[in-house]
Amino acid sequence: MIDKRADDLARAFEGLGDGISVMIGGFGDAGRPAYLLKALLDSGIKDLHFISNNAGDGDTGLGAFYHAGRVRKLSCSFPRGSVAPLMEKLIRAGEFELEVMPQGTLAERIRAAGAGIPAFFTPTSYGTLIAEGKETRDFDGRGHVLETALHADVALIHAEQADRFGNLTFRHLARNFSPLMASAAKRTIVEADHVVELGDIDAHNVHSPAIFTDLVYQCHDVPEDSWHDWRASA
Amino acid sequence: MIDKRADDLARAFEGLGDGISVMIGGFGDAGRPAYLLKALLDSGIKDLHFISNNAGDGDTGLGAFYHAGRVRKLSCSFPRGSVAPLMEKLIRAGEFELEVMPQGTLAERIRAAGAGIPAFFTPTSYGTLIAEGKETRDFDGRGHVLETALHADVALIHAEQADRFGNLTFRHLARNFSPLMASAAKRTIVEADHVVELGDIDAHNVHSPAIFTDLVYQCHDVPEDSWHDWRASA
Amino acid sequence: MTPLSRNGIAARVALDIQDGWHVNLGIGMPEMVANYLPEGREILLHSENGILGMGPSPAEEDVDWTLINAGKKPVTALPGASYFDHAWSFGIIRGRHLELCVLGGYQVAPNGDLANWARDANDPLPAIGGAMDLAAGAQRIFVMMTHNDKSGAPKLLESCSFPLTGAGIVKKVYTDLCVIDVADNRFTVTDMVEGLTREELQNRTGAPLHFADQVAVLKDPA
Amino acid sequence: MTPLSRNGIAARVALDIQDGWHVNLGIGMPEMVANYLPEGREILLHSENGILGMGPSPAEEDVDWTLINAGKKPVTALPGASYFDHAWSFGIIRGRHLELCVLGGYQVAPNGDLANWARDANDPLPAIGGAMDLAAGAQRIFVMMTHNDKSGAPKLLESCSFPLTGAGIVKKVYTDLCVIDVADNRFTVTDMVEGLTREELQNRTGAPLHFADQVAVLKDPA
Repeated sequence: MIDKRADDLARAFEGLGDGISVMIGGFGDAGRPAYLLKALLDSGIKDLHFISNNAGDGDTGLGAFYHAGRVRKLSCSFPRGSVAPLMEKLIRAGEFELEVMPQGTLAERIRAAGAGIPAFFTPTSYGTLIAEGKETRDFDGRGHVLETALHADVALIHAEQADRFGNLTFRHLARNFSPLMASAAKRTIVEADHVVELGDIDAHNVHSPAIFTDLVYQCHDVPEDSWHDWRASA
Repeated sequence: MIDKRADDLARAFEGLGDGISVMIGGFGDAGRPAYLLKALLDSGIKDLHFISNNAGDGDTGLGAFYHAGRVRKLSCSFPRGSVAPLMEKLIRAGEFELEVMPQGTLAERIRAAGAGIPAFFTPTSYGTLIAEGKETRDFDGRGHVLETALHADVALIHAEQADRFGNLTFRHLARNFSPLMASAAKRTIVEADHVVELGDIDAHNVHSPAIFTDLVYQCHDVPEDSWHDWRASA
Repeated sequence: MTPLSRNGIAARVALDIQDGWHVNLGIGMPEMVANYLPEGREILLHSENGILGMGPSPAEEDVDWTLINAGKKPVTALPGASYFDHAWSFGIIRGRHLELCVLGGYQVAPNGDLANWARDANDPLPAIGGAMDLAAGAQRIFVMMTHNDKSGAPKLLESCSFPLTGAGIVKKVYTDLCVIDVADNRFTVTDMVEGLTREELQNRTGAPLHFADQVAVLKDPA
Repeated sequence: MTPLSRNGIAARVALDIQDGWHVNLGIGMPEMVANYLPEGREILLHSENGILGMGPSPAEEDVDWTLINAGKKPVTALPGASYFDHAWSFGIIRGRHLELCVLGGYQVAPNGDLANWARDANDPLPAIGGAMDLAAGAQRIFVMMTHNDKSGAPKLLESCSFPLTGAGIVKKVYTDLCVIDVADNRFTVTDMVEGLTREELQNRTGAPLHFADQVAVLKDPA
């Protein structure tokens, strides 16, 4: 029997240690897996390599990890938000590495990892600073840059619905990077607003098919205050 | 106002002439755009380059075009079916060119065309006859083959539902290549079982977004006999 | 001489958006263009976070934080909208399906180069977002910006000194002072605000200006 | 000595499919494996034309020609099935998400090479379909075929003479006579039908056979 539903958050990161790469679904707050991020924070795992479009804000969610000194590297497209000054300080101290790339390149590199494509050419960033040192090639007279697949050890995903096989739907624009990340990580952990019965999600309208999902948790709100536990443990 | 709905089939191929490349959605009969294929046959356009997973069967649908001597080239993954002997005869007579590639490579080349990716590496076909003469490269110790985007002048698509913007849904596995082809052709022509009102298709469950669609026709059955008109015109 | 307000620039850009176009409005000032889309034209707005057919801001009680634009502001979905993942969304961008993208700009050069993501090649926190994909992928790039920066320095220059977003991609520039066609390696002014002389405009610009045979009066169309 | 029927081979293959696996069954004989999936195991069948969670053939009155398998035969969708386009479907294949693919075979060699798409490099109508993607992408490839071709010639050979589908990818071979592990550049027999001697089996095979310490009796499990 295939039953990916789980209760015990300890299972989520079982067998994983410091230094893992973690993809985090979401664009801004839409599709941000706050419940699982809190579980990751509580797990104590450090030296994390985050792969996330946005850097995070404040000292909750993603932001808490910078404050707690738990992130070694961030791969993203848009390192803005209120964590920026702290990130800058960490970079200058040599304690943090930032890899910034165009958003479409980030998405396509993740999609490529899930789809078994090790590398592709894209016109994006050709002729810019971002392309420096990269292999380039002309197609139809236009310059293109070679980019490689971006894999991860773990993906944390927030879904609207999930069934026991791990089929997912997303609300409005909470979809964004999530199906791509689900396909690109060795272990895909899902929090869902609604854990539903098999067949409740119409086969036509599954947004991320079961095969990419490893674990499904019922999502719960994370009290604002609880993010600050890192202060005690830091 | 955006209204892609059309009645007059003459509009479908307006301004297009002999030698065009035509992507044809469908896998077997699932998602095969019979109504538009008949319109293409009636248009008299010849020297066609078909891009279709399957070669076709019998002397209706795709098959009619071989009998009528209207296809110059077929790019596909699976040239079997009852048209095979005729295709073989045409190939030996030098009147027909066949390009066969792995099904996933066909799909990914079409997807790449729609997504602005001019070329990508795939592990599929490495070390086989199909890879001969192609650029190869190792990634993580595995051989890969460079494949390029496959564009077309026209895509013919069968949808279950279409609205006036051109948003599409597909029934069961009639989806297959269709959204990819819709994105990869200069002109995407759709036949739909149901032409519906704007908003009837939930934004969450659009299978092919409006931006790829150019024309929407209400689909009608094609009488079996009518395929044989080519005999008169040939 | 009265420069256009930001709303005025937005309204002027909107006039040049044709019926039936699929358009991405960049983060910041370009977002305002959505408020001025001309009556009678049906224009589908795309946002890189996965929507085609984006509508105006919702009433406060209807805000849903899973329905936001690329600038993370709440929006709505029009009838006929569609949602898709980031692979499709950037496939739409990179695959040249959008007729237009309107971007903000730090610097534009007559060869069509645009700089809009970093003011310093050594910026420790360079924020690219979707701009480079839009620059490389949209069929046309319109840039919307103030003619001069806060210190009065020109943003239209012989060549960009800031890191490029894209090379040779800008088709038109809309500022608070004028509208400029970018083609054939030169800036050609097509619209100017009233009470501004060509010499004054040239003085506030860091590259030679050419002028169309007919230069229209640029005023707030709203 | 009674060779296994095709159904018998299918049933034997099915025994080796683990609970929870996502499996693609190739066109032809492998499709029959679906009829023998062991009770108590939940196995999700994938078909390259865009489904995960494929069910058995429908009753005749329920046939829907938009719901077919890769062999174009009518199928059903189980509760919990999902449909997707060909880019996702082959992403699942090429991205190594399937635990298993069962393919038919023309020839298999001890190095794991498989030929199953053309009997002649100059075949004017070579039919590849999804086989090369499956060969390159699935985590494991099991091959299911008769031990000898219609003329009695062996299909297990020192090296494949037909054009390859994939190089070094076969993990197990199931024939009407035996089950073979393919590893370390050799064939190791793990199961044999009753009444067949090792010498007879070797005589019907075009490459040296090794034998497991315990060779199980191969019989129709159905």
